[in-house]
Amino acid sequence: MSKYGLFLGCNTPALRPDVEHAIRKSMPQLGVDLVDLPGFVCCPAFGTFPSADEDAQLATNAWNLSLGEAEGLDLAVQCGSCYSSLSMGSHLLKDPKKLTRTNELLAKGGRSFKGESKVRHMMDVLYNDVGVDKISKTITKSLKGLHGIVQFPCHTLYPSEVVGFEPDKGPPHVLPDLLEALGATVEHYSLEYQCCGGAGGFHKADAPAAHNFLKSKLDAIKTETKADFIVVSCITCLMWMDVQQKPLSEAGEETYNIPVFDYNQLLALCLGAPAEQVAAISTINRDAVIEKIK
Amino acid sequence: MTHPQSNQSEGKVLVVGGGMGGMRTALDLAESGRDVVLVDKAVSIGGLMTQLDRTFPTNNCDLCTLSPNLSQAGRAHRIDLRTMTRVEATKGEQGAFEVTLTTTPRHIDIDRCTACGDCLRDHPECVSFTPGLDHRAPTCMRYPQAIPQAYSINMEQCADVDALVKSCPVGAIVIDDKITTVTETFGSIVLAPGAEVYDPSPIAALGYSEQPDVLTSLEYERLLSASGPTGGKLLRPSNGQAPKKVAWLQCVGSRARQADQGVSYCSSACCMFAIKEAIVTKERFGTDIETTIFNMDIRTSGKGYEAYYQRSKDTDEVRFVRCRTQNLQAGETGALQLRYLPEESDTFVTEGFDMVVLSTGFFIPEDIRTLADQLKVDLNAHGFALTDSFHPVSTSRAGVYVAGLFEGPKDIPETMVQASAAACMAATHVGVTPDASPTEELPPERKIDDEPVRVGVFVCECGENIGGVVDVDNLVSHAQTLGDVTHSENVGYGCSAESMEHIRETIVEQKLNRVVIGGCSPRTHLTRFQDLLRKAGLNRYLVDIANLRDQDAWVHRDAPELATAKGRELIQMGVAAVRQSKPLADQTLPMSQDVLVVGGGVAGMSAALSLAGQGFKVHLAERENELGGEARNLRRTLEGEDVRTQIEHLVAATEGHDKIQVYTGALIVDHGGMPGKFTTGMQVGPQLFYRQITHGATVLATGALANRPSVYMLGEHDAVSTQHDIESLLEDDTDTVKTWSKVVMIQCAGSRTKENPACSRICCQSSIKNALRILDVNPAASIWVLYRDMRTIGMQEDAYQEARRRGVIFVRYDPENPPQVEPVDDKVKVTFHDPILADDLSMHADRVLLSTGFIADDEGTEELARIFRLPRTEDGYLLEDHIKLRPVDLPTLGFYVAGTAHSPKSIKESVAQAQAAASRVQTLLARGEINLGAAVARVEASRCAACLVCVRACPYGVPFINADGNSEIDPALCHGCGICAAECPAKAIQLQQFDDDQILAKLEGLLERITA
Amino acid sequence: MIDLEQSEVIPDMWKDVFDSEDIRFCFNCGSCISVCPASNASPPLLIRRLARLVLLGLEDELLDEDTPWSCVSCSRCEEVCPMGVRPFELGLAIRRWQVRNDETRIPPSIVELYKEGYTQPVSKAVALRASVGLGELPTIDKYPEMLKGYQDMLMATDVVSNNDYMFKG
Amino acid sequence: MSEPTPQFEPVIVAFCCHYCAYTAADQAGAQRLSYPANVKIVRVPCSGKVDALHLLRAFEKGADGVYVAGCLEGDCHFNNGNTRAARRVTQVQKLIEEIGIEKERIEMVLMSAGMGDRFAEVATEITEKIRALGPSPIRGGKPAPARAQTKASAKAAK
Ligand SMILES: Cc1cc2nc3c(=O)[nH]c(=O)nc-3n(C[C@H](O)[C@H](O)[C@H](O)COP(=O)(O)OP(=O)(O)OC[C@H]3O[C@@H](n4cnc5c(N)ncnc54)[C@H](O)[C@@H]3O)c2cc1C
Ligand SMILES: Cc1cc2nc3c(=O)[nH]c(=O)nc-3n(C[C@H](O)[C@H](O)[C@H](O)COP(=O)(O)OP(=O)(O)OC[C@H]3O[C@@H](n4cnc5c(N)ncnc54)[C@H](O)[C@@H]3O)c2cc1C
Ligand code: SF4
Ligand code: SF4
Ligand code: SF4
Ligand code: SF4
Ligand code: SF4
Ligand code: SF4
Ligand code: SF4
Ligand code: SF4
Repeated sequence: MSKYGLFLGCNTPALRPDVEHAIRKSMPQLGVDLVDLPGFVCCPAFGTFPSADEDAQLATNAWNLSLGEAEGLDLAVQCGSCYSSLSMGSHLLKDPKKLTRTNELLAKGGRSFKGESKVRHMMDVLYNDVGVDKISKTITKSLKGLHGIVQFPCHTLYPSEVVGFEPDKGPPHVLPDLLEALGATVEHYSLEYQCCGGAGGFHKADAPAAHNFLKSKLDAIKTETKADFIVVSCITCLMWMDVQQKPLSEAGEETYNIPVFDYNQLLALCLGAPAEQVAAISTINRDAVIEKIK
Repeated sequence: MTHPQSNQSEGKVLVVGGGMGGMRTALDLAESGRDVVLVDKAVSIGGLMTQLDRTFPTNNCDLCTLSPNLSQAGRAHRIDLRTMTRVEATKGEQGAFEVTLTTTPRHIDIDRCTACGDCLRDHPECVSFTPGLDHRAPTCMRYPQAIPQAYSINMEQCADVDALVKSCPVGAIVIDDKITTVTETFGSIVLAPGAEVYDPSPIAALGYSEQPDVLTSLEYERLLSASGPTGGKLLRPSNGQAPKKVAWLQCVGSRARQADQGVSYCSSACCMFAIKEAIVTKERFGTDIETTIFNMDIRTSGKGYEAYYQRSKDTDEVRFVRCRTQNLQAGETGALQLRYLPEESDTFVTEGFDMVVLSTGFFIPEDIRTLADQLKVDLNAHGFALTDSFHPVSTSRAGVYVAGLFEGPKDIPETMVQASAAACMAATHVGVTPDASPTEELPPERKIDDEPVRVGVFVCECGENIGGVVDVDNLVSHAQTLGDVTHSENVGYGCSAESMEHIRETIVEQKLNRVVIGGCSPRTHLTRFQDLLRKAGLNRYLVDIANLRDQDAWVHRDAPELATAKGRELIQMGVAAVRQSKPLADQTLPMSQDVLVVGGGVAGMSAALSLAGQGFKVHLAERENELGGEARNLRRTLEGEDVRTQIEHLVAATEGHDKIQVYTGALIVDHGGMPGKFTTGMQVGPQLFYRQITHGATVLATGALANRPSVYMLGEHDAVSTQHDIESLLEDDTDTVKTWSKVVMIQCAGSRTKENPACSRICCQSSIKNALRILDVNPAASIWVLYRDMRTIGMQEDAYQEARRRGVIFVRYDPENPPQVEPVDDKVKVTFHDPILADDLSMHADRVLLSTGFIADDEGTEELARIFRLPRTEDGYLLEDHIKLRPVDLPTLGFYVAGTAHSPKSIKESVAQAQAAASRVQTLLARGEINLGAAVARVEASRCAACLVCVRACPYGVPFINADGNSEIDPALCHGCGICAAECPAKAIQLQQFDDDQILAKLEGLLERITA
Repeated sequence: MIDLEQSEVIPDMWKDVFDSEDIRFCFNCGSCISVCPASNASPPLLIRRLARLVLLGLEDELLDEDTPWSCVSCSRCEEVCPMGVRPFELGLAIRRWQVRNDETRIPPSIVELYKEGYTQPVSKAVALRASVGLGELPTIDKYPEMLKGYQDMLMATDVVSNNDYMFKG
Repeated sequence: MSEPTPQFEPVIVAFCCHYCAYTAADQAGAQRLSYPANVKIVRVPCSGKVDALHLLRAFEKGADGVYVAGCLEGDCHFNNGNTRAARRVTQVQKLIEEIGIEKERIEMVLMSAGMGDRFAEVATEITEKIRALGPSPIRGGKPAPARAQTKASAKAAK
């Protein structure tokens, strides 16, 4: 049984708690114990302290990391932004000067950080700790007959010097492999590795451009694949791809209604968890897919 | 004639690596009378070149030009070629290195193997002719001209050894071939192990490992190549269709700092080879194919390369986009989508391409670092052999030299120059040995003038190769019916040692005086049989081969009767031709061993010293009153070497050498004679005293001029000067430099223009050198470099990046919209456009430094070229014989070029070319007398109508109308193409070995039974 | 036309913006922008242009740039930049520099973060969480001494202490 | 389709330059490609060496077709022998036409040393073409060969 500090960030618990519930339901069944971290704060998101003050950025990163470190735990993270922010923080804190300065600040809040606690993405834990074999053996229902495409969260891929958990160089395959372990058929298409465009200030700066960017991706999925659903592993990707299909459909001739799931939601469903708890909140109706999970 | 020698020991030279570089070195050494052991770890030699399609800048293949030389030289017993061989260890020092060499077993006896391919056909699992060239086409043939023409066997993969052995009809397969290790002594060593090509898989964004239509340039070359996986058809690996749009991405694996993106330096050759590939694509596969090259700078600074680049834009419509893109995605239709923002534009483009070629650069693999380690040779930070400007091919270990890619990234011409230079240096430790080929043992040539023609016909069965298809006995009996044939027989394997001896005996016993071999291709076997005839006491030109194997049995296996009938005709043709053949004498000339070097700059002095060091008497003519040339105006090189001190050393050594006669204030006034015995007249000194010199060879090292164009207010405003002008200021007057707070450098001032089209090659690195020096002296200075392409090739790129690190600002300008310079009191105002900000910028500069580069010494060389009758390029540089293969030889035998007289280049490159010229001179003079072969054109004066047709037709300008009013062809100059003979309306010219009688006789032999 | 004699030019501005020499290696190659999602915005986010403004020390122009804020933090640029300029981090650094020099650039979310610890109402989403069968989380507001410690810590950073009026009350 | 009458088997002479076309012919052999046995190769140092006289003599002696094979454009070992040869072939085409031989019976082809397949392809194509044309008038006796001979030789000597 492995044990991690569960770092949830802001969006998941506040806006998509069904994903949180899916995590809480699925991971322990696969032997991953998750421990809550009292007093956790925002990772901090890149648009906050990282855009304002590096000291505050690293202090906040270290605040969260120190909560795990105090328990002797690494952090398990689902949101791509949180994962990336915390990983970047850990990376920068390898610089002894920065670590010292950060500890000066942490001391004011009564904490300290040695740099021991690591940041792991939920998919990293599932792939590299649990393993696809165990997943396919443990599930009681499967996605057999369903076609899915994968949205790779950029934050889990780049920069590969700082983040990532693919076992080898070359095209990423952890997420597709995990999806296949659930019995789904994974399809590939031209814009597979394109960003969803949902994070940061892109849509604030130019909403039509951000929409078009997503549209190109959805169009490619529609014309090139038989996808029944999109699977993501980042709360930002999930919300952006789920929520924006409606305005996109309203604005143009094309209609988009491709259900979007977080991987843990599908995993929990395959482990028999009730959809009302683990896959309840979405803009695009997901019932058709959920019904087919047998 | 004895060869002048200094204190050299007997011995031989070890050349490691048999690519272009190693081959050239070995050939030069062999031709200059040294014994060479040439080792290559691969199964056949040729290196990278064998994998390329056509090579720039001539866009042709050239292997056919180089590889025959090698088999020819191999024949001279001077080059001991050992493939699949590596260096294990070295001991000792210059003059007597003890080297341990290990050869892995090939399991095939090269001398017996006839390259029939039966073993490969029957046992493809363990026999290879191609050492896995291309991971996408593992079975393609390496190249048709492979040397040795042999296969290799991996015994471990062989399931049935007995069957394998039996598959070889000549018994060439050796089962218990063992690893052999020998230790030999060498006087000197030349390293030419090349480099490897970057594997782009780590750059995931470029999709190389996923997308079949993303190729490296080497793979693309294989695709274009006739011997490649597609047989020379340009097809997309993904779907086998012809591409309509191809993109090249430059600098893949080069010019990077980030881990995994490759090396930091510039690989130097890839801009040119991408342009070449684009041009060849259009030329061969349709002008409607769109070709686009994505780049940051186009680095075409070699001789003629700038024109090549411009032509590719203007004539071939190759498109150049300034942007490094790493956004490659497979599009819906299978096309590869590239997204980019051209530097000149503000609109993003997403464009589909059918193929994307990655211009991957060179790096030194671990394997070669190990080799260097064994030889105790120092490497630079990137693993290339460490050399310096004044010793361009000398490694840190005395007696060990380097050439080609292992010295730094470069193209073929530069490799060839270094290879000859390395040969020159290696020769300093090794004496000339008498030719080991047993000339003395040969019987005298029999006089056959009075003998009746007696033709012997020997037909090979070559195992099943001929005998399995053609009825050999039928050919033998048919031959007996032909006129003058007095002997004919089936000889089994004609080229086996036993058969050769039998044929020799038969010739002697039967007093045969003409021989026809019914065998394989004369391309591969003619010299062997010519040698055999000579051994049998006959002139070597009395034999012909009927190509029964490659051009008959092998191609008509399905129609044995037709093959036999054709075989009869081929024998008829052979017999008819030899009946007409006459003994021919090879042309010879005695040679003077003195050398004239014209020009006393770095190049001229280096060439003179190299030659004098080898014991040749050198006459060095310099038109100025002192030696040193252009380099006297330089103080430091980019690498920090002290040029002035080095030049002083060179001048002292040259003037002090007892074998060098220096003439300053010398003016060449007349010239005549033949290669090997030229006479040149000059007027020397203030009194214009006339001297005439006799010399066997001439080196031209007359340099080029520092350009001083009237642009950007040069000469009109004190704040404007050239980079050259501040060389001394930077050393001697740093106080002035400290007053400059803003310096603007303008690149390509007067170069790459209509008036002076060439790139001056040295001025990009010069400006970096000076920028860094200014910052040393005055760290607060703000330095701006306005450039068109930064051409900091090879390791110069490191300095370029260092300049950026230290804050120099680089802004590209477009030649259509060049910077403007206006006076503002004691400063100047410079206005220019910045494509990155898409805005104009202006500033007041304390100093504007123009990178003015070179201009050919048009007047000087025009006169000289006229006197020596040498051709020049359009922009006034001397024109070499072959830009790639013979970059040092001028088209007239006996003339060589070195330094900037050839094209703009650095000191290092000038010295290398000077040493190369010295090597080329030695290859010529070592012959003592020139053997020009027999295939030369001869004019029958009585038939000549002096119509000048031949004069115009000859590609080498050999024929001339002599004092008697007839055309005359100097056999020493004739290349033997026969074009003049074909053109001459009076039929006054015959090309020996291929004269009309022989060709017509062949036709008659073939056709006589048809019309008769 | 930018007249460098008239404009505000700060030669060493790059040091103030970025924490390393890496930025000076940028040779405007365009790799970063070729992969950048936010380069699709109008005006496009063009790291090579921002790097140029920083290196030239053009203060006014850099202060006026809104584009650094449209980055989606995908870090693709960082992955592909051959020169190791770390463009994404450069973009963040430019934001921080703008924040330092122009308080109107301060992202309002950091005030929320200071006050609540989160950018979203994590502790207030009780009903939504209950609807999917989840209870409350051990959020920082439930540990007042920890929240105070967190705020004390932030108060020691420049951006908070220099603009403390925004964070108090 | 079955062939009712026995096929006409033309005699074709190919002048091949040593460096490219002759090597390509060897290459075709090495790759075991097949082409009609009608083609007989005469090796020359350079396609530029092939003289109008040689070409005409081939016809005179009864060849039904003749071609000159040289290196690809720009690849000539001797700079431009192949372009000269091409020009000469065009001249001879005019000449033979005047004396009543179809100009299609002679042509110039280009190939590189590695192009074994191209060699075989060309040999096949040309054989087919000449076969379709039928025997050379000189062999078949349509125009008077004697006159044709003298006229052609006279032109060649000029
Ligand atoms: C795609 C591509 C296209 C090119 N196109 C052109 C072009 O058009 N024109 C042009 O001028 N240049 C071109 N070049 C560059 C050209 O190929 C090189 O300049 C040239 O081949 C260098 O020759 P070399 O002898 O130094 O090395 P190589 O050709 O690499 O030969 C090295 C030899 O050494 C042997 N060797 C290596 N290590 C050992 C060892 N330890 N022991 C024994 N033997 C060893 C190797 O087997 C090999 O045979 C191109 C290069 C590439 C990659
Ligand atoms: C502006 C500039 C900057 C440079 N910077 C660098 C640098 O930083 N690093 C570097 O490595 N290289 C540099 N170079 C290049 C370097 O100067 C040359 O490579 C080198 O000097 C060439 O030497 P050379 O012997 O070929 O020619 P030259 O030095 O030009 O010597 C030719 C000699 O021949 C003599 N001569 C000419 N015609 C005749 C005749 N008819 N009869 C008799 N004698 C004749 C001339 O008087 C002269 O002495 C630079 C060159 C220039 C122009
Ligand atoms: S079968 Fe024998 S002769 Fe033929 S290629 Fe193989 S080893 Fe050489
Ligand atoms: S700039 Fe240098 S490394 Fe880049 S493609 Fe050109 S030659 Fe190669
Ligand atoms: S000479 Fe004769 S036996 Fe030798 S390889 Fe050629 S055809 Fe075969
Ligand atoms: S400045 Fe000189 S070296 Fe650089 S591109 Fe121009 S001419 Fe070439
Ligand atoms: S072409 Fe013939 S006739 Fe004319 S000048 Fe030359 S040799 Fe004499
Ligand atoms: S044979 Fe060729 S090289 Fe010799 S003179 Fe005639 S045309 Fe010139
Ligand atoms: S990829 Fe790097 S070097 Fe290229 S423009 Fe962007 S930041 Fe500059
Ligand atoms: S991290 Fe920002 S700047 Fe970099 S590619 Fe992504 S969106 Fe563009």
